[in-house]
Amino acid sequence: MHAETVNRKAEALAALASVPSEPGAPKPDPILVVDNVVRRFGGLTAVEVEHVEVQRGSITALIGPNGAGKTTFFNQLTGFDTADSGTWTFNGKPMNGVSAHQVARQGMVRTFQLTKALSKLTVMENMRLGAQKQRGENFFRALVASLWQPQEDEITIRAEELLERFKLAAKRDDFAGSLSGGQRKLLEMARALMVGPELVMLDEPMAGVNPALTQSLLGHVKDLREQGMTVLFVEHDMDMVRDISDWVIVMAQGAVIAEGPPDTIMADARVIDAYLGAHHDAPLTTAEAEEQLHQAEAELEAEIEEKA
Amino acid sequence: MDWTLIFIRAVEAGIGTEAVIYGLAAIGLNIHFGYTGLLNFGQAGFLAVGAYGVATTVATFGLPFWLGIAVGLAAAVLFALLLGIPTLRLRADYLAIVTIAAAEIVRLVVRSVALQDTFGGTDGLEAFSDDFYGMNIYAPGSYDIGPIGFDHRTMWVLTVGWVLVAIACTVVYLVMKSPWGRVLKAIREDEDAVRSLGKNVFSYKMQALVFGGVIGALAGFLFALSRAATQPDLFSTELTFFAYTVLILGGAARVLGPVLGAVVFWCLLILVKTGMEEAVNHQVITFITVNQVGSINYMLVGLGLILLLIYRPQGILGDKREIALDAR
Amino acid sequence: MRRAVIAFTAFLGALFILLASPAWAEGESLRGTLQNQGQPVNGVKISVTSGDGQPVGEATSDAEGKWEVPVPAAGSYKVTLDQATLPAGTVLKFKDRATLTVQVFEGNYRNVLFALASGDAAGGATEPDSGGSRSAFWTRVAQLAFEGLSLGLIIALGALGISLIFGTTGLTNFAHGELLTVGAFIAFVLNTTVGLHLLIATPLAVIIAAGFGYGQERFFWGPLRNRKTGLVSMMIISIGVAMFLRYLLLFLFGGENVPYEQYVAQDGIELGPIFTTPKSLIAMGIEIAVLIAVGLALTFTRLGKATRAVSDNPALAASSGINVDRIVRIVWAMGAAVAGLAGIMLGTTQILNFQMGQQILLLMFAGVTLGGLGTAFGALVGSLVVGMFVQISTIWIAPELKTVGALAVLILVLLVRPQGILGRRERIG
Amino acid sequence: MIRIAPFGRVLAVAAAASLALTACGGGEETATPASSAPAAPASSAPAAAAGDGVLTIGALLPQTGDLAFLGPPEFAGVKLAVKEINEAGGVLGKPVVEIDTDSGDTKTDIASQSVDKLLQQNTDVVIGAASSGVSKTVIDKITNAGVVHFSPANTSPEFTTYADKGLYFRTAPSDVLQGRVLGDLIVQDGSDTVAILNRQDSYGNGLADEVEKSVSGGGGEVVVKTAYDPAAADFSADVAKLKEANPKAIALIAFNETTKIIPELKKQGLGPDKVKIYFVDGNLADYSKDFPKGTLEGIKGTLPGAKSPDDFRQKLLGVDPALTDWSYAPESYDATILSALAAEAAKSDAGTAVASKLIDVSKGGEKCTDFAGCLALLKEGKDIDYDGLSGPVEFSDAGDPSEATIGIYQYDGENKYSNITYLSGKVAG
Repeated sequence: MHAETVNRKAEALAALASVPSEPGAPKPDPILVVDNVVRRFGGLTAVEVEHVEVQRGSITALIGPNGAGKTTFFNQLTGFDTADSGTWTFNGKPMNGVSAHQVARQGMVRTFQLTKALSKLTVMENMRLGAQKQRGENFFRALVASLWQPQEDEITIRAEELLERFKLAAKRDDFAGSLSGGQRKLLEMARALMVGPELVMLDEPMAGVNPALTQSLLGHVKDLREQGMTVLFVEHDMDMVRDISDWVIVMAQGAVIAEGPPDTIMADARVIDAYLGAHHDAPLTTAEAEEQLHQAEAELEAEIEEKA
Repeated sequence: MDWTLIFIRAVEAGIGTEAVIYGLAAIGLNIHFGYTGLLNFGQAGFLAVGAYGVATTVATFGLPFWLGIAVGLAAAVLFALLLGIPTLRLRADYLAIVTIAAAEIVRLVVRSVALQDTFGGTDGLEAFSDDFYGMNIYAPGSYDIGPIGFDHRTMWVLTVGWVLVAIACTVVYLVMKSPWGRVLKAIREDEDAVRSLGKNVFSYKMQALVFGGVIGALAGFLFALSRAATQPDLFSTELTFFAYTVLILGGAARVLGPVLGAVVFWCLLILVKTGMEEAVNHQVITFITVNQVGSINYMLVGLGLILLLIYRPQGILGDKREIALDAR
Repeated sequence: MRRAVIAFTAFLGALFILLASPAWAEGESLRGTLQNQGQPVNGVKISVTSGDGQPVGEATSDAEGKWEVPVPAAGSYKVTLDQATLPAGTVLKFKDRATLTVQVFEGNYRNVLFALASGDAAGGATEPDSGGSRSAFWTRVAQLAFEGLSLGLIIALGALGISLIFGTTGLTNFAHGELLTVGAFIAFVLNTTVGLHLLIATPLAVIIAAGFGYGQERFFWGPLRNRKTGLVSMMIISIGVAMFLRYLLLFLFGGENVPYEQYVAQDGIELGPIFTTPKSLIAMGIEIAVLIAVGLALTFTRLGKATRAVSDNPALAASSGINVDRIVRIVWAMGAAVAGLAGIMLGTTQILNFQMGQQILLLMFAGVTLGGLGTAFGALVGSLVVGMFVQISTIWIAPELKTVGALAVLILVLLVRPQGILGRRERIG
Repeated sequence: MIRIAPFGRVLAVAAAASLALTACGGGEETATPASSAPAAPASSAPAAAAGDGVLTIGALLPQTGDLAFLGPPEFAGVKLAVKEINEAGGVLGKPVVEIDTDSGDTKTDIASQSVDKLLQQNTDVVIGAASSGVSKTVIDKITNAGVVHFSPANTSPEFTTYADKGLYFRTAPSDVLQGRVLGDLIVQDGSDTVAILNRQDSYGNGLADEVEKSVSGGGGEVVVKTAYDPAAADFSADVAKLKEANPKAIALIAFNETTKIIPELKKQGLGPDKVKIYFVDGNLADYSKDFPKGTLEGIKGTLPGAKSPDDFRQKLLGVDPALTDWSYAPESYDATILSALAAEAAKSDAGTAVASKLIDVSKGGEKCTDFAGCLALLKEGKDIDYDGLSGPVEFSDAGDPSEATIGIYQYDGENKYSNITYLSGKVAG
């Protein structure tokens, strides 16, 4: 794998360089193409995306304020929630209406905002669970250990490699429940890799992780791209996004409002508006903040005198 | 107070037909509830389907015994499929309500007047166990190990029963050790996680329901054959909840949990029952009549179920950490 | 000496047997009484011939319409009514049955009946009730609809409690049926042992049942919830509670059907096509009143709003200042009280038995699920629909399969529309 | 973090059988009996359970369930017989051993467990069960164990033709007789349109068919015959079906659920005051505590059995002072006496031996009416013909009494029944 160290990052940036930074911009080699996906809960429209594409081999960030519909959009694409309407294709194959486990089998594997490491299984069992096409998972073949044991051993070796890389090898036989928050996120990511995905969809991988671990997580995300996988991850912390993502898609109120490389997105007025709310004024300097505080206290005192 | 009679009766119950039948029913339930977290309150339905499968085939239609067994098993698989399709996507409490309703439907249909020619109505069916007892390897007479003894017919039922229990335990052990078992345990904890790894959760839950249901049907066969008669009201909800008490007492999600649970449960239950009956007959306890002993027994089972779940949900063999009785 | 005594008692015993069966000595005979709408018909000739046609004897009905023809031995005989001798205006109800072949058994007389009806000789018997069969069908439908409403109301009272307890605590209480039975038997104790009239015993019993519900939550379910016992364990615990209570009642009151002191087998009164008893009407009146009262309380009173808030979203309600534990205890008390009332109503309209609550538990679940778990009004509507369906379905399916119909509907609803009629989609999770 | 080593589990699985044997036994040596299993499978002929010299009578009679009211007189009948037998020197020189067990009803599983208990205490003759339904569920188990199944009260015609390996006997007549007498009574009372409402089991269906045959044979017409589920919560649908046919008479073939059906009949305008209602042996009981005065006035009913002589009633009271009901006491008494006599005649207490002599002891030879007298004749090597208190008791080849007496009773204002007359007849007719 590491012999020909093709610089995947450079390759991705080169491919995306020519892409205009506006919503729905077509990509040279899209792995995922989405057309007007809509999802409504009662009267509220949670997601309404006309068109968006994800470049193969890139690390694309899907950002937006809380409640922008990022996770709901994620759930639509991965079959965990049924969209009201809309079509999307993965590697050209139509995926709308496909059940969650079929989506994963096609190579679109996701993780969850609240990590779903299976605490009552050991770390190794969690990893083995991720492997695909296990002969031992058929009820009748399961009865004869010799039918699936060789494949199980291969899976175990692959799992150990990944655990080594994710520095979880020591915890191999412990219950996943005994891992820390960060370690669980690592386990969930490692387990997703066991599936052998083409597109890894991480739902807020950095949420609730202590800063020391964030760097190693970012390193692992980069490793994914090194191994030829495409990464689409949801994040609402802009600084985190800046240094690892090749492309950024911004969502607000359920729609894609901007797309482009991280730097252009950071400067884009619409994105800042979306994040800080439309009617904001420039960020408060400390002096202004104190002045507002005094004013509020004065008002309060007046009110109390009135009442008394 | 004849204490030896009490202990003999308790030991006989511990290894007797009741223990075997409830052991098998609990093993089936262990697959559903213990390993996959399916809150199946309709295990009595699987026993009824098995028992009536063999009884109707042999007694009403006069077909051979082994065909009856095949029909019983096929009926259990069909019942699992019919039960699974509407329910396996639902939350635990909906699943509980629907499975208890399904088992009641089976009971009400087989006891119905309209179908009494096929199912025998409230009296149930008789005269279907001759072939079974024809294969009895024991010559007539009673077989004793010390004071504990069974007649040849019961010996035959027990031998067949305990062999079935051993086979069921072996199959469960092998299958739960395999990747198939691993997926089941994962489903018990979080279905979405398993779905995100490309496993068809619905099909695994259905397989578990069928596998547990077939073992339940085996228990149903023994239930009917040991009595040489089937009665619809034996397959009431009490049967399912006795099986739950047995399973949780022994230890859910453990291969031998249900077996040990059945033995200890019936040993204790009959110990208390015979003890009270002896005490009442010998005027040691005077404030209750012998008929009320039965109701006290049921009360103790209810109380036992409550205390087990509060203070020792993992039962005898279980491991506290592994038991998450909060299947989704 | 002992031998003699034994011999003597043997003789006495034989004598008794002979005496005991006077009919023994009487010879075999055929006899009967001829009546038309209760009035004896006399002067009608009845002739009897043996199986192969030999005449055996004749008789004419006397003033009381009675006739008798002795026969030589047991066997089969042909009995013919001579229609010519029928008085004007009375005719054989069934034209083709002027001659009956009747079997006479050894040592017994045999009664024979010629059904007579009024009507002119030529036209044949006017069938008073043939026209009635169509209207009888509709009276039956009306009767069943009424019974359905009465059953539906009882289920609604029970289902209301289940729905509110589920809403506020997420617990599907499998012991709710027993709350009905406990309420009914509390009233039974007050009514029989304490001797209070049912009208006094009922409110008292409802209050005690409310206390029982409050106590259950305060000392059992509440602490369990605080120990973070999972919902599944709570459900199985509720089964243990159900079994314990049910067999405690069997232990205390035995398995037989026992009635209250008052209002037992009342005479039916006729309300158009419907036959019912005053007590059923009163019971339904009380049930409707209570349901309306609870409905109003839920919508308008502060307590009601708080209950609905807690049942909608306990966490949100707690954060907005509602003392959730207090609300849950009140819900349990009210649920138990209403269930107890349902039990008493069921006990008066029918009879008390230790299993009466459990027998309608599944119907209550069907009502709640049909109406939408967690919405009190849904449970109301669902229960009435289930009650009506159960009774009216007996026109097409055999009566004892009526519960099967309701349970099948329950499963179908979950297949098609799991959130029920009024429930919201995400509730089923 | 200890985990049970996988190897341990494999060992456990292999030892599942022995684990079971030692779980409670506390150190019992685990020689499984399989080793001593001889090769030849038992033939289908009844296993010749070798007699142990002591005649053990197992009483399988109702202490709980629908027929609990029939328990006391039947137990008293058996106890009185055993007392008299042992006073006269017992059987084969040893006193007779009596074991009492509860037969419950078809809703519970008690009968089967009681039979297990009896078989394990090597009972030779099982006296019971009272309800035909319960007997049907245990007949295979008893007859296959080579034990005599002797019922004092089963009246379902099914037992006449049931493949019982010659081991089933009864002292109560088949309902062919009771059905005929009841049908004749209904025709005699002049009701031409008759409804039959019967519980759905071998007893209910059997008697209903016989009553229908007898009514239509005598010229009446059965307009509706419907079986109901005995454990139903309410009977409104069944009664509505009856009302639609608007009968003049209703034959109610039921057990304890009569306390639910009568109020429903009254409610729907079919009460005893509007329609002639007839009871049978299953529900002919003292309802003074169940219904207000006058509810059942005028209702007639049939009950197999001749008038039990007063001295017999005094002796029964000697055994059970609290007795108020006498149904089937003579039959239980006769069954026990006959079993003892057959054992004496066969010189062995083994079930099959007793069965082989039962028919012979009941007819042909010198008449005798009590155990002591018959025993004396047997000792002299004579063939005896025992005539009991329930009737001449002449067994047909199928083990049924060929003739018997049926009593006709009527309810007074106190809801108590008293005898009108007795009719005897041959079952075969």
